[in-house]
Amino acid sequence: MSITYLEAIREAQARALAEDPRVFIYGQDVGAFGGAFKATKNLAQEFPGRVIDAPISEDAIVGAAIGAAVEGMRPIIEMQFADFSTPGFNQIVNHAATLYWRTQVPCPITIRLPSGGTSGSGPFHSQSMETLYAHYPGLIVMTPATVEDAYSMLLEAVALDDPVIFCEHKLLYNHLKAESLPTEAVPVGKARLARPGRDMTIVAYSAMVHEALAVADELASEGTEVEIVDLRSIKPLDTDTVMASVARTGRLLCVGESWPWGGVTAEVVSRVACEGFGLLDAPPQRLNAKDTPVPYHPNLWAAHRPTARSIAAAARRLLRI
Amino acid sequence: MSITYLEAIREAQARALAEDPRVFIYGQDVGAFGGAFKATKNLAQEFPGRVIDAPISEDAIVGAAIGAAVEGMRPIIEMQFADFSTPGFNQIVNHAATLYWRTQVPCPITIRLPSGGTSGSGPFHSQSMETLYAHYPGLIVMTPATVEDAYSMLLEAVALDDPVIFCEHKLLYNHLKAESLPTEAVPVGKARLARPGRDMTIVAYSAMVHEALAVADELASEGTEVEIVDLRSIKPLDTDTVMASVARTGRLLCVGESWPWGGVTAEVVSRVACEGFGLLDAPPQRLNAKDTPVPYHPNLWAAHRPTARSIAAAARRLLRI
Amino acid sequence: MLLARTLDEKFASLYRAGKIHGGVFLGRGQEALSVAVGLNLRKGDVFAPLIRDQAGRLAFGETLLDAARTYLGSALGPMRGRDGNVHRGRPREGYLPMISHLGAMIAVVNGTLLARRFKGVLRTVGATCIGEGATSTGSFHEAINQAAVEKLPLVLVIANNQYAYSTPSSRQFACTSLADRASGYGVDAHSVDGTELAACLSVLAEAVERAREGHGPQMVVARLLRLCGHGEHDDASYVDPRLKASPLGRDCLKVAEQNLLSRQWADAVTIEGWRCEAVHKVEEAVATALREPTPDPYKENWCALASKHLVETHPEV
Amino acid sequence: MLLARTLDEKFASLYRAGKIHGGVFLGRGQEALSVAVGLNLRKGDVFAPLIRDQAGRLAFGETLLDAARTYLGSALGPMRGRDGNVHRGRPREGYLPMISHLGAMIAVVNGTLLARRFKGVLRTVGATCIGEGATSTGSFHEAINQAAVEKLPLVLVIANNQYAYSTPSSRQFACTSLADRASGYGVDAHSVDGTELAACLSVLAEAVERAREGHGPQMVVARLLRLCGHGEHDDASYVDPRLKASPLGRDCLKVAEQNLLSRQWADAVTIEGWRCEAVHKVEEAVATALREPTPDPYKENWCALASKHLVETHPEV
Ligand SMILES: Cc1ncc(C[n+]2csc(CCOP(=O)(O)OP(=O)(O)O)c2C)c(N)n1
Ligand SMILES: Cc1ncc(C[n+]2csc(CCOP(=O)(O)OP(=O)(O)O)c2C)c(N)n1
Ligand SMILES: [Mg+2]
Ligand SMILES: [Mg+2]
Repeated sequence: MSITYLEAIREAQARALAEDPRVFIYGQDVGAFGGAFKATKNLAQEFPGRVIDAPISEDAIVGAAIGAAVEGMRPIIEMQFADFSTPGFNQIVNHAATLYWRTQVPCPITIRLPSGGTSGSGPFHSQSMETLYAHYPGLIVMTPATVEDAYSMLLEAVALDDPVIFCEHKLLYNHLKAESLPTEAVPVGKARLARPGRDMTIVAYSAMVHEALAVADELASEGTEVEIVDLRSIKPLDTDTVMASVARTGRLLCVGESWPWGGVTAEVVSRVACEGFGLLDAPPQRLNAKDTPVPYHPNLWAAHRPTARSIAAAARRLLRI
Repeated sequence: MSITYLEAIREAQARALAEDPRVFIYGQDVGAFGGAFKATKNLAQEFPGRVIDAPISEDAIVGAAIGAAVEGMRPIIEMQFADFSTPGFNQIVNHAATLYWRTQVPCPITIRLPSGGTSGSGPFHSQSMETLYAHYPGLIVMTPATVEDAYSMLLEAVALDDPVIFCEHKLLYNHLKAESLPTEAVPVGKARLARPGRDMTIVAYSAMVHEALAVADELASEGTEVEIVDLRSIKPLDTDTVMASVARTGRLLCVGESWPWGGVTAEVVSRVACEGFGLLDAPPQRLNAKDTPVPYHPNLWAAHRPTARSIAAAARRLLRI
Repeated sequence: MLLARTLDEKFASLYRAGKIHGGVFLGRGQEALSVAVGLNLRKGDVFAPLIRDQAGRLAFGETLLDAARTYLGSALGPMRGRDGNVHRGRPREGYLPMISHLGAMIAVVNGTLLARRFKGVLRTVGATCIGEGATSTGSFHEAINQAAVEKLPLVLVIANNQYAYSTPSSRQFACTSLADRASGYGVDAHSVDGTELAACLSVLAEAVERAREGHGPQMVVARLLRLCGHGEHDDASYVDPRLKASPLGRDCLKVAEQNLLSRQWADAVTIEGWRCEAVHKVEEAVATALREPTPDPYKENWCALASKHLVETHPEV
Repeated sequence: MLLARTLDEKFASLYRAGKIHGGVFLGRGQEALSVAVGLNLRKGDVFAPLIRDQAGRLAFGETLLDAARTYLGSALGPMRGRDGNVHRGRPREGYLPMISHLGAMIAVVNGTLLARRFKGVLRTVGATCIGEGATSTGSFHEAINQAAVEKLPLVLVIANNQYAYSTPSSRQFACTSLADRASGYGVDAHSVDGTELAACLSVLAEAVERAREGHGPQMVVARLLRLCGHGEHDDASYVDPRLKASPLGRDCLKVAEQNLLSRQWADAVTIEGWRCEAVHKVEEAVATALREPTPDPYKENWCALASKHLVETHPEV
């Protein structure tokens, strides 16, 4: 048996629905149709009345989820694309994220964002929005890079008492496969050592973990051992694991698929610079997408985001310093 | 004669309206009423038909500004509070910010955001949203800290061919005064040395510049000379001026009023760490607001944001390292 | 509504005395409408009031002390000084605390009603109030349409008080009456003169009843005039004097009193007694709140997550 | 509309052949409505089409080459490979390129009309199209209300094609007809059978004319059925067969042809000739676009600002 990242997301939702009567799913085309990416395939049939098609009203979708959560439900919201969460942005950051702090009443909603670039998708179906949501207090932001994490973190997202932004990468949906679903998992908030190495640390998350792993393979054949830290969740961000890795390697390259101003790479690098300055044998480095919208054409798209190639170049440069 | 930060904003708009027939102002209560903060006082009377009251429709307000800009106008949008730009977020980041890149047709709109915390305003009338807008490609983000900059940068914002997010700090509106309006100005994109010093650099922007200046006074009396860099615009961010200062002082503390995850302090610190690692004699440091919504009560509010007191403590600690 | 007016006036005078941090927003002229909403709801119903709903809040069961504590920043209030003035509620009791972004509460009420449907809780309704200005928000539209599609027992009360801050209705919408919007959503509409308590009570009773009986969302549109500034910082000098002189400009409280007197349901002495009682209660609540501790930043846990183990710690200074 | 259908079909076959990156979205069944919009606009008017408006685009003056270049990612197209498929336009010519976020174009059209009013340019109109699903967005509401308040010459064309992706209209709104929304905004409403070209032409002519004459926003609601998947990746197996069999399910192109034939305005041979000509033109445009260079990332300036001097440079790797 083999299971994809996308199937893992479906299975996690099926299990959450089966085990917890408080769970329901709400989003555009998630019902009988099974969702734009089929992440809710057959769930409406298996759980009648609990997987609900929404109008094209992201603000009201999130708003209703908040109200349901106040009443003790645990809604899972699917945005059709991460990019379309902007009309729901206000309810997410100003309502869901502030509710617990203001009232001590938890707001357990999970918002699934099909994220990240795929070739030919263009500026409005490719965005990585984790930075925006991580900036606001009151939200947890998960960025699973593996089939196992897609499954176990989504279950944990639903179980947590806080609003969770669940960034699932569209490029991994069907390409990434595992043998089976995990039976146990690293808890949310802990990063994962995706590959041990002693010469430098690459910190990555979501799809970029796989680009980084390819680089590690490549550099290994040249005798360089790259350690890869998969952040898993970017808020909370597991600074300890990052720091421990940098303590071993002395060199840090942080890679993100989002835009260069601010974001995960800025946060990771500045934490290490502030709190682990003495661990660094060389200046830390960042690699991000370019500072333009995500281009439509595959030629441009491939050059816009970091890839194994550009990561390898950055890694080699860092090793030379 | 003496002029406040708020009056400077009004005067800049009056001048823009007078000098350029393409300029108009659109926003809630900006007309006869003169705006919630009186930043457009008398402008509707002085420029009949060019200062227009909008319905409570931030999405449509920004949308209309984009359309007008396409037709060659230069709209100035007032959001009643920065916090209320969230319903207009989508049009700003996905439409205004992408238009030039997609079509080569410029989108010259200025969006004024009355920003930042004031005592007793609470979670929804206190936000600093510069980080969000700086993350997206295609926007310029200005954060004036002085009366002179409020005036000259707003004029430059209107003159620029790109969408500008103009973050004006509400706390400075009436407190900050200057003798007169400037006749020349540092161009946008350049930071300003707000105070020279040799022992450490504090990088700040907007209202935090004044907290930092107070700290510099305090430490000067103890014999420590703090250099203060006022970023003026956070995108573009003048890395050169920051780097030159750190080259002189060897020590960097970056202060921001926004939340701790990501943001200006992360961007500044990580740029210095990546590109100016060798200039640092001690780990760089950041100081941000706490990671909760902005509290209503003055007691909590004063402890939530960085103040001269907490900045001084951070500066002293950094000097001891 | 007398109690609400008395409390509002107390807040206004505390504001003038510099005793209140931030803004003060009154319901002056809107008490009849607001109280009619609160009175027609039952325990178990959901209520999401807005800035001018002191009367509805009290009628729904808010205590004077909750209101005073929030306005005065007592650490013991429901918002513990984290949020203030009209931004208060007790979600566990079906009393939702507004966020400032106009239009945002409607969909949240929808969500509570959806949850009840899931849980099989029947015959509860959710009511929320909004000004005519906020009908221009996208949130308003998405939420009422959502309620209509789900046929939720939502009562959406629109107070057309002629102004949104300084903006007259003519700059806010171009339809004859906002009630004309109802058919475009497929929901029921009710119009009412918001200066007449009796009319408000009966129209709200009908709207709430119809929602409870399963007839789907009910939109109530009331005509009235805001008899105060937008907030107490605003002198409202822009309000058209003709509107003030028109029937819309009548004070619903005075109208109600006149009614009581003319129908001889109460005499002047009784009413004066009620007034004294209201003042007394309000003074008591305010005095209590004023004596109470304000929030202590050193005791504050600065923690926005319920999952305490996932809170990030930032280097202390 | 024949040309649009032919072009759409070409794109569909290129998609099946794996020659197109990303999605392909057809206007099948909506050509009569769409072409009626384009044909009733003049040079100087503004048009913001949506995903199913190939016919309207061509009628408004888009060249086949612009369409082919954008779908095929030619570096010479109006979007130069930065954006693709239906996301194309030439703002300088009043032809606005849609962003994907539904509802966002309406307010932008309003803005162009406001600008013309400022500039004293009279008697131009702005038209934009939208699906019934997108009427549920807050953007739709804010923008049509804005147009009504400003009394702008906006023509808002709603194609109720019964589905938004897989979602039937019953899950999208609860009113009888979307035209019932018009009175709630104070705008004129026009309803039309979208399968009948002649009806579309005359209704759009009237709506555009009324807007041009200063009667404010005009809402046109057309009934029809999407005769394809949401995109070419979608087999639309969820579409109710009864709808397909109903008058809504008629193919507007076939209906128009039948009409021509039965009225003897054209015979089968003539129509076949038109078809051949359309195929020829489409093949030519596609062949040209296919021969052209694709964008070169090394020549790309990666610059999102018009103010080149303010572009941030990031350390090169
Ligand atoms: C989305 C949003 N934009 C702007 C504001 C600022 N604002 C607060 S109250 C108000 C006027 C509200 O008018 P209306 O809805 O008529 O209510 P009223 O004050 O008349 O009761 C405005 C513009 C806001 N709270 N939310
Ligand atoms: C704000 C927003 N949410 C979701 C989407 C995803 N989406 C693209 S097209 C579509 C369905 C549109 O349906 P309708 O408006 O009826 O137009 P049609 O496709 O039927 O022509 C959806 C949900 C989007 N583009 N924008
Ligand atoms: Mg009002
Ligand atoms: Mg449709």
